[in-house]
Amino acid sequence: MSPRRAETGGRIDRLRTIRFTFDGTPYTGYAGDTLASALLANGVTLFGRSFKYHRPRGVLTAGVEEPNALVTVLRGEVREPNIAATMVEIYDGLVAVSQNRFPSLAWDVNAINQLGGKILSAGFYYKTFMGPVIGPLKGTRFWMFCEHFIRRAAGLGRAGTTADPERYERMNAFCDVLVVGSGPAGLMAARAAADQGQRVILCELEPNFGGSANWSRETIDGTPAADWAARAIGQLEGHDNVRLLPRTTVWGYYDGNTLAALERVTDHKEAPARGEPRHRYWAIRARSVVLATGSFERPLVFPGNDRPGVMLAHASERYANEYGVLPGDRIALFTNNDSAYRSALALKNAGAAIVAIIDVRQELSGEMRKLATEAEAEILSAHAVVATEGGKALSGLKVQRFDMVSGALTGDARSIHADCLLMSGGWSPTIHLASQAGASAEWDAARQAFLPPRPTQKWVGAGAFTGSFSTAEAIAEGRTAGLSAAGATGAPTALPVVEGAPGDPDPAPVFEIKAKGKSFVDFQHDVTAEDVRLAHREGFVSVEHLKRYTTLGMATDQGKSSNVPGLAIMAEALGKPIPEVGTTRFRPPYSAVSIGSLAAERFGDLKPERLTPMHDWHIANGATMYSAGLWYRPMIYGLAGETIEQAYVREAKATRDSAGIVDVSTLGKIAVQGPDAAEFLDRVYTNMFSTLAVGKARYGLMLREDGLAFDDGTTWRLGEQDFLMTTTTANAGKVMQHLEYFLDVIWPELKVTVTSVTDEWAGAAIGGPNARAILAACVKGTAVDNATLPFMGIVRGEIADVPVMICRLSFSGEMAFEVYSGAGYGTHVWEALIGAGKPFGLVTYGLEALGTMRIEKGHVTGAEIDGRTTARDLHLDWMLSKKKPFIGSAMMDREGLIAPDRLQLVGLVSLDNRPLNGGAHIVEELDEANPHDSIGHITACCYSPALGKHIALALVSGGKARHGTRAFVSDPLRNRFGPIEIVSNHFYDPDGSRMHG
Amino acid sequence: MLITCPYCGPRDVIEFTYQGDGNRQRPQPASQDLDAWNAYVYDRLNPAGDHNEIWQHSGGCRAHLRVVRNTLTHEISSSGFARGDHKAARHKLEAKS
Amino acid sequence: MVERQSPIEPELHPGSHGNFEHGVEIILTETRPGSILQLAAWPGEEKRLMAGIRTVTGLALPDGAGGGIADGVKAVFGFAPGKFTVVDDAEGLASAFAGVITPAIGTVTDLSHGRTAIRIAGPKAEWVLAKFFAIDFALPAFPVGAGRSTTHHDVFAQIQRTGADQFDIYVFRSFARSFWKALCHASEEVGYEVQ
Amino acid sequence: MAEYSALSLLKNAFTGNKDWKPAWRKPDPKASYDVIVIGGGGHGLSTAYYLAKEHGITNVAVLEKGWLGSGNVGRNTTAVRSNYLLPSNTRFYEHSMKMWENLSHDLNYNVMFSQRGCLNLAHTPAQFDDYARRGNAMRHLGVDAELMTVAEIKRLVPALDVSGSARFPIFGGLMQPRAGSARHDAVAWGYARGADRRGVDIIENCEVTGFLRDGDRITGVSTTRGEIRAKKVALAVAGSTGRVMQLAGIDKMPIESHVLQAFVTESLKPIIDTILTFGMGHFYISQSDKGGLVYGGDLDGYNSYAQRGSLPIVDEVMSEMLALFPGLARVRMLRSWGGVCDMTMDGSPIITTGPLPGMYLNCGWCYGGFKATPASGWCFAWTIAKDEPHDFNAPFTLDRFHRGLVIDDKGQGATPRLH
Ligand SMILES: Cc1cc2nc3c(=O)[nH]c(=O)nc-3n(C[C@H](O)[C@H](O)[C@H](O)COP(=O)(O)OP(=O)(O)OC[C@H]3O[C@@H](n4cnc5c(N)ncnc54)[C@H](O)[C@@H]3O)c2cc1C
Ligand SMILES: NC(=O)c1ccc[n+]([C@@H]2O[C@H](COP(=O)([O-])OP(=O)(O)OC[C@H]3O[C@@H](n4cnc5c(N)ncnc54)[C@H](O)[C@@H]3O)[C@@H](O)[C@H]2O)c1
Ligand SMILES: Cc1cc2nc3c(=O)[nH]c(=O)nc-3n(C[C@H](O)[C@H](O)[C@H](O)COP(=O)(O)O)c2cc1C
Ligand SMILES: [Zn+2]
Repeated sequence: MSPRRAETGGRIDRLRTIRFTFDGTPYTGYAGDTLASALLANGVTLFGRSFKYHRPRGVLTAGVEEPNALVTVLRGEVREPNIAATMVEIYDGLVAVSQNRFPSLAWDVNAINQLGGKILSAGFYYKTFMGPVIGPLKGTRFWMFCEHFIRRAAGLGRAGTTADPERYERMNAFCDVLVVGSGPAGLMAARAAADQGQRVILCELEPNFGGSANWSRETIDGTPAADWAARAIGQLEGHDNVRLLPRTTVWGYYDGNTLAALERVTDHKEAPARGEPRHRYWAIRARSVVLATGSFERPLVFPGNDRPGVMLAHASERYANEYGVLPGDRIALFTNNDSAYRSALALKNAGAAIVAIIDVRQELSGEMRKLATEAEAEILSAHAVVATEGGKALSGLKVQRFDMVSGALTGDARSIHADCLLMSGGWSPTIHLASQAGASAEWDAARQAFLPPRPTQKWVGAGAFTGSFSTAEAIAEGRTAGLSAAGATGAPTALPVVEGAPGDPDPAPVFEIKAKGKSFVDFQHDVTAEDVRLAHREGFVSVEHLKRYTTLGMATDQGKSSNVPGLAIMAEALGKPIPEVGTTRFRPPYSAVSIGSLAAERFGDLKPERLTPMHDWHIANGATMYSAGLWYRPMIYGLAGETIEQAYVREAKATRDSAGIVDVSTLGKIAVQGPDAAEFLDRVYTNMFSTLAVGKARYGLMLREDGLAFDDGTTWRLGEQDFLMTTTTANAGKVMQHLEYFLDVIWPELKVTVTSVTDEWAGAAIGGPNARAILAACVKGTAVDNATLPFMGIVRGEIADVPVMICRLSFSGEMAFEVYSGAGYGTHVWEALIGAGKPFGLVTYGLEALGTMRIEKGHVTGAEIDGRTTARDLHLDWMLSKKKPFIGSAMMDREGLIAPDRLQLVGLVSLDNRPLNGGAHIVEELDEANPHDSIGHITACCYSPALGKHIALALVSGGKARHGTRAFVSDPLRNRFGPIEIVSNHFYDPDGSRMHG
Repeated sequence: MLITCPYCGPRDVIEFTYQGDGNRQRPQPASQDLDAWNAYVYDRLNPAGDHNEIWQHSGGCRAHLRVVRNTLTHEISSSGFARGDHKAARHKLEAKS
Repeated sequence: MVERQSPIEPELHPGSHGNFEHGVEIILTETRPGSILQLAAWPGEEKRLMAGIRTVTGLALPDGAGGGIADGVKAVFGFAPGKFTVVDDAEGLASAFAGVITPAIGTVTDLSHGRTAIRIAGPKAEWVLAKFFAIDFALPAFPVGAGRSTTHHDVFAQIQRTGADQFDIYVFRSFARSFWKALCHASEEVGYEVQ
Repeated sequence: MAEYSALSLLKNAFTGNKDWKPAWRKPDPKASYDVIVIGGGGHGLSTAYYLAKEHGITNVAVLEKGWLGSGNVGRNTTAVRSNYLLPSNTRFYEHSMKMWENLSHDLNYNVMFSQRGCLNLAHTPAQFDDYARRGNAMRHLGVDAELMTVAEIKRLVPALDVSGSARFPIFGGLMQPRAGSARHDAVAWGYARGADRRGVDIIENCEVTGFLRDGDRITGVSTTRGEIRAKKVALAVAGSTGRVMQLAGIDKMPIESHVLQAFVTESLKPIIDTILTFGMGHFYISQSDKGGLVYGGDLDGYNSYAQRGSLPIVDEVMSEMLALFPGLARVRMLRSWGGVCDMTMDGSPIITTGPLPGMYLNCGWCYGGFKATPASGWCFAWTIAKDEPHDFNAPFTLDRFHRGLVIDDKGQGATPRLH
């Protein structure tokens, strides 16, 4: 069945066959396979198309760094684009499709881009598509026309628009030692730290712990490395101070040793269990971290190095040893270092024929020659691959004599027949997390690699991550790192003994073979060695310019394997050593993370809902709710068939005619308590509160430090040292922070506590000519007549056996009362009030009617106190005490804040009897075609049932002086123009006779 | 970033609200020195390096803290209550050892 | 006596929910204490305030930030410098403190209606809470009796550990329903029971 | 140097692209210049370009401490718009918009300015009215603006969740059709090439480390590449303004430097064809020509020069993203980065002479100065050449704060992190 699957070997489960499809073709694999290994086993070599030239591509790697083999995984309508086939664990029913090709992967029309070749060189966009200077396509039009097609040709996979039905979660974790990576180094570190009794978390991005031990075929303590690793994990599982997280990529190293990791909980399953998240986002705060993230093998840059069938050497070792899959039958290797020899032997042992090992080096060690002999491979030392052959699959390669020092190719090219070419260009430590955490990497000339910087946060490194490429070193460093992270010293017991393949960790400094043909550096983005040299010619020589000009390293793999070759080519062009060229900046995430996981528990639930105590009553009684910040408030209580306007007009009218009741529980409420409470309020408010009698309330205004208006509300004096402050709904949190800041930082000597009691009290405002009568009908324990409860007076009593506090104050301009009860009794009291109001025709009203009545009264709210207006602008200067300083008093008279042409609050009356619009502007001269010279704008408007007119509040330049004059609304956005009269903002009952009773 | 609240211990930055430059001196409430007021309200030290700042532990105990934090590395070298005698309240973090 | 309305009630569904194949690992309850108070001492008066708490409740607060104690009926814990939450199953605790915490010592603020108490218990309580709050719930870091103030985005929470596997969470009443729903949702994975 | 065109591209393709010349020279600094511009970001480079082009002042050096464009011009989310509320801002940014519309031709460099529109989503009637106020303010200054209904919005961005069941359902939106985005790096490179072609010296890896003075007067700068004298020294260092002003002995400014993060997803086929902002938070998004969704949100909220962000903002931004686009949960964030924003006390910029004699100051761009690049350079060049501001930048003084003449588009007062 599987042309390339060995009979035995690997850690796949041959007893469990898995069925899946790729581009609609059904295949089978085994449990434990990745999509890449399973497809390779089925003889599939073509996996994808490159970004720019749409070249056919196979798998290059066996892991997270894969640039070529990107697929889209489908779960019904839900799409997950751009997933590396090397990272997809197959499950029954998996549906994967290839991307960026039309009509099919094998026949892609955009492959024609390859003919564009030299024209489509790096940066070509900047030089063209500017279009004509005149005519209909001038300016940006021509570019936008071209862009339309360019955009469609670009892009990899297609995102879905169907909402993802699965859940994502966050987990906050704390530990003493976080170990990242579970190769030999990570395992040793985790064990050492765990043995010290430390809280340890071990994260491994692969499904299996063990890292290279899973495929290296070395022997540790006399057993195969993979078994040794499994045993080590078994031991760790026994510790209850250890958390093991497989399939968990640590992707971000943030300040304060906070690390972010993504656990792929159910991607490998057919379906998640009940309540199980697809991804879990771990925010790990670690006392210290062990970075044991290993290393990446680098490709070599030579013509045709991107042909399907060309693969990294260690990747083939993984396919052979972990999955029992051979990437080819006749395999050639091309290397600049010793590690490929081990790969050769591994593949030989797995059953492939090794046709040649092409090594750029002249001198090879006896050990390597011995390995080659064991692999029955011909060695071509001081040779290089100069071309590959074949169409969408490799059929052979050409080699030539190569001089490592001069880079010269000599002699005749020899053809070698092979269906797979493995390459090894040396290894780069996986230093991403360390670099994210702070400092920049340091070049090591011997290793030809960037090594991790000195720690800027609390981490220690171990193993290949530090450039120590042997397992013995990884084991020793791992244990030391684990101990040091645990704050312990000394290692009494002996270290495990490793029998590994010999090898020199230092590669030859060869990155590119310069021969005719396209040599790829960044595979996904089709950046060639020539592109790098073009960037050099055009002056884009900084590595960061190189990256941005050519897009080298900007693809989904973020240059994990291509960066070093790219900058080595630039260094050569510049004639500078690599460290002077530097490397581009590493950024989170280490590998791409799902946006769902980052939103985590807030996916589908962005913000909590804030509900008043009477919320359910409102819903049950026909309220249409309005979201105000996090709160929900009734907008109207519409009757069948009513429009919004009909409803609010009815509600407002009924209130003014008889009585209405509104839920005001959302008003910010702050308990201000303590011996200095009155003094504090005097400093905070523009007006005086120390003179307020107990049992009385006062309207107050606050300014910001810069002298502009901040918030307003009433404050009730409940006791000598006990005030209840109310704020606007929107500003409750801000006012609280403002008060706390002054108490804690500026005036710590004041003995005052401030506490948010918004949620303690349910509030109902009842107003209208019959409001008092309704109260009288239901309140016990106190009278509510004018003498007992004068304007701004407060009384305590009971309604329906529940204690209440009643303050007589008015926003609607009617005789009105605010009734406060414990929130748990809110609905009870509300219903009692409504019951008592029945005989009077009491209506419930919502925000619209509330707004209407406040506009009629000319009261200000957030639309007018918009952070740009002063007390004077709002005609609240009468509240600015001259007897005392207060917050903002010193700043409020600066020249810009008292200028006569400032926007000031006015009222407007529509003279054409048509509705006005919020946000419409005011002009002195109407010009519908070409509106200009705005003198202000409407902040709030309504149809006023009391006046029988369409009215508005507005902020108008020099507004007060314009009372009685005519102007126009100019609302080009909604095509509404018409005459208005500018009047005082106090439209209705200006002397307040109604509320004073 | 973690900020150590003297009351609550080290907490994630998500629990805190930044209240800016801690070097600003508010003039006496009755002061008419407009320059001093302007300087207090608008002018900020904005150093590259250690910065003395006020943070509120708004998602925790709600105390205001005086924090010395490096604006280049985000490393915090000290934190303490902003209330009262700042110097006395400030405490070196043992976590730095 | 008029019964107080629970903000959670319509979303409170007694019984077992979620994935309880491996048993129920979480129990959620709304505890509905009669009294929830905030007590605040002026700087330097903390000891006297703590003594007052002992006088009224009989609970001896341990020293130190976030220290607390619970006896199954009453509970008290520090949540901010000089500030304590005191909880009693019975109503009317505020008046008991009236004469004890004088203005010279500090203030008493009644939050009996304003805060909603939710208890989460069971072997996975730490696990579920860790989904919300960026604080360390492990027993050594958060001992029994201790209190913590923290937030999950917009939702403030004061949390007291009232058992090895049990936490009492006090949230603003207006957020209680949303938070409860979120807790239930997060508990589905491990199976939960609402009591 | 050769003009760029389709023809030159073709010609060079036949010669193996061997004949292209550097986009700008790499000269050593001269001993003195007429004008030194500190900062090789968009604004510094455009200032030099317009000094040469509009005012004939070509003995100019642009000093850049790192590689050209390494600051915010190279790390911003490329939104170009002029949809401001307050007239001083709208006039200035509209001037910029008009310059953008001809920029590629002016520079002979395709900056890929693409007028895909910018749509602000409103989620409540009150917010809709607020946007109407802004849109009408724009229309009264001759700037394009339109209100959009939910149905129109759905047609424009089908991936958007416009269902009423969203936590903050979409109520409507304000659209500026002429707004758009540009290829940010190309803007820096195009201006650099344009200035270089007119004789300006662009000097990279040259950090200003101090000021040369004659009494109060600034007479030049000391740099990591030696002392350089100049008749006029102009600062355009954006996020580094605090640090550089400190070198001139001015410790306190109405500015805080804050980090702003930005994000890009893996490359996708076209899915969002405009710039979109969320009204109930701080989220905005567009799609690059390469296919990455480019997006961001709120400032991290504290002073920083680190170009490095914190985790909570990452989570916040992604949550808001999915509130609008629940279909994108399985799309992946590829890279995140940070930039340092020079946040002023009113959120508006400063382009002025002074504050010291011989000094000229351009700063305070907050997180919105990319769109200003042409007009900022143009106005700053004017101000440097004529020693007085142009009408367009006259309101953007340094003393406006003290005088109470703030230009506070957001109405947040002196809390920079809220602008
Ligand atoms: C994440 C992010 C997103 C943004 N999104 C947008 C957006 O969508 N739309 C928009 O209009 N704006 C946006 N902005 C803002 C915009 O990028 C900036 O306001 C603008 O780029 C600033 O002007 P500049 O280009 O001159 O600055 P920079 O490019 O920062 O230029 C300043 C230069 O000065 C150099 N410098 C500093 N100190 C010295 C010294 N001592 N000596 C020499 N040189 C020095 C720096 O290295 C830097 O290159 C965003 C910013 C960020 C960080
Ligand atoms: N020249 C050579 O022959 C050569 C070169 C390099 C490495 N090696 C071999 O590598 C091994 C070194 O051991 P080691 O333990 O240092 O490395 P390793 O490669 O065995 O293990 C590293 C592990 O870290 C994981 N990882 C990486 N980044 C991660 C992240 N962000 N989050 C979670 N997991 C992550 C990887 O998946 C991997 O399993 C030795 O066995 C050595 O023989 C050999
Ligand atoms: C509009 C825009 C689009 C970007 N697209 C990509 C991208 O596709 N791939 C990528 O790796 N980075 C992309 N980046 C991010 C850059 O790689 C880089 O992170 C950013 O310019 C900041 O620079 P720094 O990370 O070197 O500090 C993009 C940046 C911007 C501003
Ligand atoms: Zn705290």
